[in-house]
Amino acid sequence: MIRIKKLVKKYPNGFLALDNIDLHVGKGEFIYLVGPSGAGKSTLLDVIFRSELPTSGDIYIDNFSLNHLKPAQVPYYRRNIGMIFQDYKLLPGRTVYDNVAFALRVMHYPRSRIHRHVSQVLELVGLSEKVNHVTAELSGGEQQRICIARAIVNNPPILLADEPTGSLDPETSWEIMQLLSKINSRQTTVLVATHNKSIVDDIRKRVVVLESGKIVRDKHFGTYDG
Amino acid sequence: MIRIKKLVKKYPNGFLALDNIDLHVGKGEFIYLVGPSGAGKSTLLDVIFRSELPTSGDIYIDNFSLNHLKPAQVPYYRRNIGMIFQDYKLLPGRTVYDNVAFALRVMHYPRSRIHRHVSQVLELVGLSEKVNHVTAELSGGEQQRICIARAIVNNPPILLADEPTGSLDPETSWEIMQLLSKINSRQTTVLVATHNKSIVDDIRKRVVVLESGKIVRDKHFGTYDG
Amino acid sequence: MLNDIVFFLTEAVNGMRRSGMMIVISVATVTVSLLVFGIFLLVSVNITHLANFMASKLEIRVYLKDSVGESDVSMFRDRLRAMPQVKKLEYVSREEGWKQFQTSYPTMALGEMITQNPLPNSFRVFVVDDSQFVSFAKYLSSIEEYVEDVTYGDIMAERIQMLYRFCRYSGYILVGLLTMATLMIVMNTIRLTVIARQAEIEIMQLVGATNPFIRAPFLIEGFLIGVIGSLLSVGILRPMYSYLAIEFQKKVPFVPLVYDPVTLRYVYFAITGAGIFLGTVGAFIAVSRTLKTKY
Amino acid sequence: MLNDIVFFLTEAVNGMRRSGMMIVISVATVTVSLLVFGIFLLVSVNITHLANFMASKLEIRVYLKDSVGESDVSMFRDRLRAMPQVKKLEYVSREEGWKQFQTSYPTMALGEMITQNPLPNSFRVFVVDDSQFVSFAKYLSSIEEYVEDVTYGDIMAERIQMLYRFCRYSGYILVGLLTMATLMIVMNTIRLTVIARQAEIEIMQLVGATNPFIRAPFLIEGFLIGVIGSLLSVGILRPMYSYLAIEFQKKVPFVPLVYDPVTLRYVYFAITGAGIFLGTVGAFIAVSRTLKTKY
Ligand SMILES: Nc1ncnc2c1ncn2[C@@H]1O[C@H](COP(=O)(O)OP(=O)(O)OP(=O)(O)O)[C@@H](O)[C@H]1O
Ligand SMILES: Nc1ncnc2c1ncn2[C@@H]1O[C@H](COP(=O)(O)OP(=O)(O)OP(=O)(O)O)[C@@H](O)[C@H]1O
Ligand SMILES: [Mg+2]
Ligand SMILES: [Mg+2]
Repeated sequence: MIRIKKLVKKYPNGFLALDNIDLHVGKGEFIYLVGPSGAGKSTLLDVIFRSELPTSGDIYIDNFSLNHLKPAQVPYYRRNIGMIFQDYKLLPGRTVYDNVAFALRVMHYPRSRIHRHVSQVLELVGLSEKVNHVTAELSGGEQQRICIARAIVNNPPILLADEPTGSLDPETSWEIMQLLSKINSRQTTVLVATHNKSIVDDIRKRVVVLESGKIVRDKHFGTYDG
Repeated sequence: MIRIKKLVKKYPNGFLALDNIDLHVGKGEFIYLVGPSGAGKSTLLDVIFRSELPTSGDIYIDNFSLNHLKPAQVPYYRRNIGMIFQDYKLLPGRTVYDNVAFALRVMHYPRSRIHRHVSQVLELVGLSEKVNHVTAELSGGEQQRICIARAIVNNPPILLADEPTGSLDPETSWEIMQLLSKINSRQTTVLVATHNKSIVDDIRKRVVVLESGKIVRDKHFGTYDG
Repeated sequence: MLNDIVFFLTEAVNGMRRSGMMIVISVATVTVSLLVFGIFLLVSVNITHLANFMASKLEIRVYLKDSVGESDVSMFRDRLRAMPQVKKLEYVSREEGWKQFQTSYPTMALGEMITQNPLPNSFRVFVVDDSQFVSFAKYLSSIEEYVEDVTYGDIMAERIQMLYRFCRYSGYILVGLLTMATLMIVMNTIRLTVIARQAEIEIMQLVGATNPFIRAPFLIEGFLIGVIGSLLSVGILRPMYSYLAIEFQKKVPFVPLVYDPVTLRYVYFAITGAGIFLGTVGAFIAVSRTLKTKY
Repeated sequence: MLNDIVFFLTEAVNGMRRSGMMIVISVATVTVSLLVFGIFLLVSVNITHLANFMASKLEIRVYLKDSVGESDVSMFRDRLRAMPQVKKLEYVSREEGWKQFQTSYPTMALGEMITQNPLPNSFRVFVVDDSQFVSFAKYLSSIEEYVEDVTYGDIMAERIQMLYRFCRYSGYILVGLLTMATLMIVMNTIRLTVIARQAEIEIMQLVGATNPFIRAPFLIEGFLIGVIGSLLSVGILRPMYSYLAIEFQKKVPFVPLVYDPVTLRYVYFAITGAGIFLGTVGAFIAVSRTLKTKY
């Protein structure tokens, strides 16, 4: 599904965030991306999501090299990827409903289908009651769950989750991870960058450890520490 | 140090976020504030920090009622409180150094003292290398640590930490919590709203559990679950 | 498609509500700058009108030779009339001329002293294109078989002509400058409102919105700002001009202001058109610059 | 304190660098609107100047009775000179008057027919305050012991006077409107740049900054925007005006434009002052509104 070859990302200020990454993610796989703060987890997800351009190297999605992606195709490409942003990136001043619906509106879904999908997904993340609240009126964890809802609302084949439980209590975190597992079990490829040791250790999956921009460990059915 | 009496916070949209809270925090105490997403932890800290006004009830700081605080006094009041915001609230477009130094500049510290303090505190949170980076160029965990550095740089007598380890890996989280403990041991009153079960369970302190705006449990030397 | 249009419209309206003060401020700025633009237009229309009016008063006086008889006069009249430059023609017999001269200089007791009328017959000639006024006068004086002399208030005529041109050119320059100024101010204002929502636009890009999809509500918003701004400015300008025009007519009745509703309507249309055009184009440019990404 | 000032200055400059495009745009808007303001000022200064000039050409011709002898003439001259309304006085003897009349109407063979000079002696009187021109002329004609008749190009004089007033009033109204327009545009522009940084201001409040502390760099920024904008606009306006003034002097030499460096310097000072004032005050108002909190 995702093949990453000799990927290097050097930020404009000269910082080398990804240093020669090679990674192969099969279709329907579930991967934890772990590593200390500043290791390059978000950068890797951003490069796959194409919100950052790689400095060199290749990323193939289903054998299509992202190097060949034209700017005008980027929005269509992104619609295949659900991204849970570390900083949520909610549209300011809009309601929970509008934020989630937006991801479907850009795809020209009819109103009734938008309504059905959004209601369902808000139910899943436990925000049905807040549907008409403006996002600024929500708690940190609630905002994070909107972001999750938006990422999964259109059933994308790839899901990139950057610290999806950072603002959630253990119980809600657990539910969200179960949700991601369920989505994964329907052949969605899932990459989760996380610091949540107990979740990584409890819901065992493949664990890729990044450190200073390099993959230092890659273990199926691994734990946070090894 | 902090006495909260019959505190009620109803947001303008009618949502009752804090429902008749009574809480006494002694000088030099360390309290975990836990509870599910949307329980009202951030609201409680905001009301103490006076970035939200209470709907009714009283908050006394050293026997001074915040109800008597005049608008012009608010900045001076806040300088006594280090606040680690859940969403960091870093000044956009500025360097790490400037963000941390700002908290001292408002207090008219001379340049040399600012420099010394900022360098020290950045060392403590492990960001010395990033001192001249713009905050947008940092990872989520790095941004969170700037926020922590800014909150503690002027040694305030009260420290309010809202989810201070949400974006940090377990090891860094541990170090930060040790730092907060050390600060606490120097008679600083510390309130930490957190979801981090392992930290609450490992570094045992008083645990206050909020649920739907009510204090449902308050236990010295408690754990996350009871 | 209809779905999208409804969405874009509600997006635009909601976006404006959300940006609240910002939109109010930018509508105010657009209104004010269109107002200035409109005032300039009205002033320049009036100056042109005034200059035209002054120029239309210019006449060439062609004095005929005494030897030219009645039939020759009418032949010459036909010849003059056939000339394309001639707009109006008026014959002044020597008797009429003398009467006019006497009434023009009532303080001089000329009548008592001058027993014989010294004036020849003449034509008063008004030209079509006053820019050729002087050359045409010179040409007329060269028709020696009929013409004794030609006067055209030499210096005054030339001066009025020049003043006319002066006004016209200054008017062009000013309206040109002001059009550019209005353009810049309106577009800049709208750009500022768009830049303030740059983060929002970036998020939309991240969620898979295509550039046209993001642009549409902003275009509608710019359009609406233009519409509201221009309607407000016309709404202020129209009664203000009517009032001032009436006041001025009372005070300086001989200065011919423009009251012609057709001309005025053109001016108001120009303002509205400019507002709508600048609002929409401003939004387009502003969003396009913000949409430029690194991919 | 010095510490703070240095900080505020660097904050202001860094803030402007960070806001990059926004500051460029607002400087451009300020420049453009001050430019329009300046053009208006220059136009109105010139119109006033022109009107003054036209009015200064107004003269009253006082024809003396034939019975007034040489000594009476000089007595009357002294009397006229003593009047506060009189600016300039010129005696025209009947011989001179006749010569002038003949040269004014060269086409009329008057000299051949009129053997006796029909004109009386006269004074040309120029008044100080042309708004009292007509009433003063009427007063002069009432001095019956000396005065035979008074002419003052009746209608023309009144018209020029009225036109003068017209120009002056329109000038006042326009400059007034434009001052308000400039004020609004500049302040709005600066408000937009401040609103865009509302989040930043709120964070500063959270970190314990007092309102004056937050305001200071914004005031400096507004001041700098005003300074840069006004210097740019004066920098464009000055050479442009010099060039156009020279061009126009070539084309319409008789129209007296304002070249006087002192007057022009006032205009440029006014522009600079307006820019700096509006920038600073605009920033003050903008930040103050944003600073209003709920506590
Ligand atoms: N835009 C940028 N410009 C320059 N450096 C950057 C930029 N974004 C990130 N970095 C640097 O790249 C490194 C990796 O950042 P990244 O966000 O990928 O870390 P991360 O693994 O997601 O960390 P965290 O767990 O704290 O979120 C960090 O050291 C960061 O400072
Ligand atoms: N400005 C606001 N207006 C209206 N409702 C609000 C506002 N801020 C928060 N709320 C609501 O108040 C409740 C408590 O919010 P708060 O941020 O205190 O929760 P929290 O305990 O910090 O949750 P989390 O762990 O997710 O950060 C939430 O249900 C939230 O939706
Ligand atoms: Mg990250
Ligand atoms: Mg919270």
